[in-house]
Amino acid sequence: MVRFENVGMRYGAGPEVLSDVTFALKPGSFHFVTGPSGAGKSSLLKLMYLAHRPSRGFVTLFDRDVTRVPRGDLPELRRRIGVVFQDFRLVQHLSAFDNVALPMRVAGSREEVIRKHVTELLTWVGLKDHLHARPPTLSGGQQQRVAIARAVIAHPKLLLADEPTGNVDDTIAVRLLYLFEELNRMGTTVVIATHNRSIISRFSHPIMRLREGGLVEIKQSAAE
Amino acid sequence: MVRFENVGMRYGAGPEVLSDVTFALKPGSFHFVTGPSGAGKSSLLKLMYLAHRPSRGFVTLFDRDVTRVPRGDLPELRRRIGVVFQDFRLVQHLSAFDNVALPMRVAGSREEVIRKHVTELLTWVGLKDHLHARPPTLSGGQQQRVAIARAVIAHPKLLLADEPTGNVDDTIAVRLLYLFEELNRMGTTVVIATHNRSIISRFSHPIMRLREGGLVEIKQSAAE
Amino acid sequence: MSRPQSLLPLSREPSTRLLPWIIGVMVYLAVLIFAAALLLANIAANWDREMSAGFTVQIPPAAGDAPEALEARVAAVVKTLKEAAGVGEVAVVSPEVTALALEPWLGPNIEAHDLPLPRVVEVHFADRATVDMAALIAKLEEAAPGTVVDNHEFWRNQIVSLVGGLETLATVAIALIGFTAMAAVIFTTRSSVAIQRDVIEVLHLIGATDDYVAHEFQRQAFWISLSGSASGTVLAVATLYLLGQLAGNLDTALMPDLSLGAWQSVLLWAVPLLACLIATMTARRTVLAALRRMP
Amino acid sequence: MSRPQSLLPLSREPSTRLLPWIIGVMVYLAVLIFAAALLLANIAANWDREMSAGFTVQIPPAAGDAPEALEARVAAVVKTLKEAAGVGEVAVVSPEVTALALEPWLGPNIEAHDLPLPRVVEVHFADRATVDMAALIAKLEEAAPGTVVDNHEFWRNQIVSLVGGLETLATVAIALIGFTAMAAVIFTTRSSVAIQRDVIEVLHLIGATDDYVAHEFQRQAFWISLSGSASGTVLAVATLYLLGQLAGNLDTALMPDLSLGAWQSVLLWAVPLLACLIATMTARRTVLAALRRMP
Ligand SMILES: Nc1ncnc2c1ncn2[C@@H]1O[C@H](COP(=O)(O)OP(=O)(O)OP(=O)(O)O)[C@@H](O)[C@H]1O
Ligand SMILES: Nc1ncnc2c1ncn2[C@@H]1O[C@H](COP(=O)(O)OP(=O)(O)OP(=O)(O)O)[C@@H](O)[C@H]1O
Ligand SMILES: [Mg+2]
Ligand SMILES: [Mg+2]
Repeated sequence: MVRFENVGMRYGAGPEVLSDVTFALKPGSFHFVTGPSGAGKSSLLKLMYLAHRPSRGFVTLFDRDVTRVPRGDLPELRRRIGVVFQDFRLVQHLSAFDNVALPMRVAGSREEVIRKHVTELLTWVGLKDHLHARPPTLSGGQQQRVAIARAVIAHPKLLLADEPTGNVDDTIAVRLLYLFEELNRMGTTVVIATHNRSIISRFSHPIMRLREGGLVEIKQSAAE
Repeated sequence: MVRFENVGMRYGAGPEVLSDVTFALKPGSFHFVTGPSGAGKSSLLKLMYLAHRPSRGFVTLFDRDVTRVPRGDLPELRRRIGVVFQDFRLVQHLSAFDNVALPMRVAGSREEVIRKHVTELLTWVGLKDHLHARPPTLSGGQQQRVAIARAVIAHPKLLLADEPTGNVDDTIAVRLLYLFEELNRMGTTVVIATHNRSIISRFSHPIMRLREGGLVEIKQSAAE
Repeated sequence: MSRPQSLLPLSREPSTRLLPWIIGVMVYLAVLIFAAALLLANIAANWDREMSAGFTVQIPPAAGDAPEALEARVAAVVKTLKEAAGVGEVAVVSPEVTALALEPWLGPNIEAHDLPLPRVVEVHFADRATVDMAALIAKLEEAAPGTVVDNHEFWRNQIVSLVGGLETLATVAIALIGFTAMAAVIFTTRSSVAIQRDVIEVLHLIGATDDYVAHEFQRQAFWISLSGSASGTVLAVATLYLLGQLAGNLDTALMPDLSLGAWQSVLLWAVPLLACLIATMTARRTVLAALRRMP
Repeated sequence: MSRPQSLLPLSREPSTRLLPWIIGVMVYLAVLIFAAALLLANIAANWDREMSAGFTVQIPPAAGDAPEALEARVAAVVKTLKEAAGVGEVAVVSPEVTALALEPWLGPNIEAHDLPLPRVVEVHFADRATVDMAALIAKLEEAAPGTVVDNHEFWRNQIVSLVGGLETLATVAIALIGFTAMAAVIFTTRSSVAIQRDVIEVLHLIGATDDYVAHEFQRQAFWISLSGSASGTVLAVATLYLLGQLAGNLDTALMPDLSLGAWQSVLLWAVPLLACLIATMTARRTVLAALRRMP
């Protein structure tokens, strides 16, 4: 599903923020990525959601070498990936509903289907009363839940979530993690970057630990 | 220092997001504000940093009724308040250094003093190597630390922090809390809105708990 | 329930609210200047036609000439003219008409035959190209010494150079306006792309194709420029009409005919359509270029 | 170490990069049109001065008149004129000069005295206001029947109405341009304020005064509009110079003097300065208005 081989990454002409990262994620796996602030968690995810290309090494996604994928094929690949950005990246002038509907609209789904699915999912994450609120009128945690809903609405094959519980309390965090596990059970490969130790320890999934741009260990679970 | 009497608040013509909130904070006190997502924590802080006016009731800050302060006096009041916004609100085109320097520049401090203080503080929060990086090139946790540095640089009399540790690991979170306690010891009144239970339980300070716009309890500390 | 909102609200963006105004003003000026250029060309063509239609020959009476001698010289001139290649109609102006033309100078109460007025012959070309003016003038001088040929050449040159200059100016002005309008569209679209970069980036990462994004911009650029150029054109046509009224109040002898042919009117309406087309294509290309710079 | 960066980089904002261009074009057009209006006023004043400086009297010879009779009538006319109130210099044009003026019509070889040419008297006003033209014309007719007075009144009216129309048009155009430029500044500043709303809000919450924020915008609006209007003016002056050259190539008799007085040149330079001032003040007021809407 995802394979990194000796991957290095830098922003512009800056220093390497990731170096010699090698790992492979099997389809249907569920991983936490952790490590101190600035270690490179978000950068690692950026490589996976094709927002950035590695400066060296190979990144393989869905069995394709991403450095060799022609530009025209990228949209199709990206539609199979759902992303929760650390800074949400909601479209500020669109309602919560329209934000969540975006991936389905881009993929050309029918409006009735969109309406049903989006309303259901937003209700599930506790935003039934805020379907038509624009992001600036939502609380931090509410925005985060919209971002999560947008990432999972199109049933992606690969789900990447960057600090998805930083603005919600532990009760909601656990509920959201259950959502991710539900998707995972249906075949989605899940990667979650987080600082939240209580979440990591509560769910026993393998942990990838980064430090200063290097992958220092892969533990099979926090319980180990 | 801060006194709320039967305060109600609404956004535009919407429903009340805060109602009948009454409390008083003594100078030099340290409070956590907690409660589920959407309970009104950020709204409560907005009233305190004068970004919003109450729709009913009285808010008293520095012994002045804020609904009666003439517009011209507001800047002077605001300079005594330091705020860490939940969404950081850094100026995207200014470096970390210039962002942190803003409150001092607005207050008319001399450049040498600014240079010394800002460099020192940014070093303390672990951003020595990122003084001249603009926020979009910083990691989530790094941006959060810049936002915190900007809030405390001018030694405010009242410090309001909204979810200041959502994007950093517990080690840094504790370090930042020590910074707030240090300021508190020097006389700053501190109010921190947070979901982070491990932080709340680690520092024994009074806790204000909100639920659905109401202040449901003020516990003297988590240990109680 | 929820109608999909416009994804990239180009027109709600404050900076792009400016665009219809800019395009409107540009189209307004372009249409006016273009109309002026067309009118100028019409006037110039008119004058040119009138002036190059023929020329005038004057046969002054020699001192102490008998009227018969003058008539003989007129006949000689007419004969020479009729024999010349390319010359068409040759008309001898009667002394009465000449006297009438001289009235402002000589006063009303002169008898034509009392005065030794010069005789005037008006000549029309049959085929301007085959006429060798220099040779003809020499022949006329031979046939009737003292004959004066006035072929308006001097005036024609003056006017042709004046009109030519004004037309160059109009062309430069239209080019400048077109350039500015295009620059405005490019800048505004770029600015819009920059402002909405976040949205575009999200769309891009969500799997929207470049075409999907470009289409959103292009569609809105089309409507914005259409509204701008339509109002600019309407205003310009109104201005032209008002100017026409103003000119109509003047003596018509002073002003040449200020109206455009049907074909020219069509050409005029092409200006806003062209502006619209340029704006739309520019928007599309700008967005696609910006997208191509994304990974 | 770290120089403070510009807080509100108005000029780096893509939408405001458009502003100098807009202002430049507006100032360019305004200066050109203003110059045209000034020139028109000059030309009109010139013509008016020339034409209202005096008038011409023609005394045609009666049929079969002796030369002495004509001279007597000329003398009577001159006497009447000299006695009239407000009339200054009175000059009798010699028959030779009159013949010269008629040369295009009569041909070169006429002897002035052979022809019963009308005598022409040129009259200059001493004081235009005190002259009663109607009474004077009646008196002249009495003194010498058949006298024709040509006071150019018809032509003057034509030209005055033409020039007046063009000046109204120029005024309207300048007003339109000024309005558009001001709208552009307002829109762009608003757009800038909207785009930078986050920064302004942060500054506001940090305790910056309205004046502090407005000053940042105002300063940049000043420099942007200065650069725009300066280049517009330079281009306009260059265009005027080129037009002057173009006009100079034409026969000077055809074209009136196309140059501005020193005072008018100063007035012309006031256009860009005014544009600059308006832009700066507009920016300031827009920002302050936006700030006042914040809590
Ligand atoms: N766009 C960028 N340009 C340049 N440098 C960047 C950029 N984004 C991140 N960096 C740098 O790369 C390093 C790793 O950043 P990254 O965002 O991957 O960290 P992270 O592990 O996600 O941290 P956090 O937990 O704080 O979000 C940091 O030092 C950061 O300053
Ligand atoms: N600008 C706004 N306009 C309208 N409604 C708003 C606005 N900001 C917040 N709200 C609403 O007010 C309520 C309280 O929001 P607030 O941001 O105070 O919650 P919070 O306690 O900070 O939540 P979180 O922990 O998720 O940040 C929410 O229901 C939210 O949707
Ligand atoms: Mg990160
Ligand atoms: Mg909040």
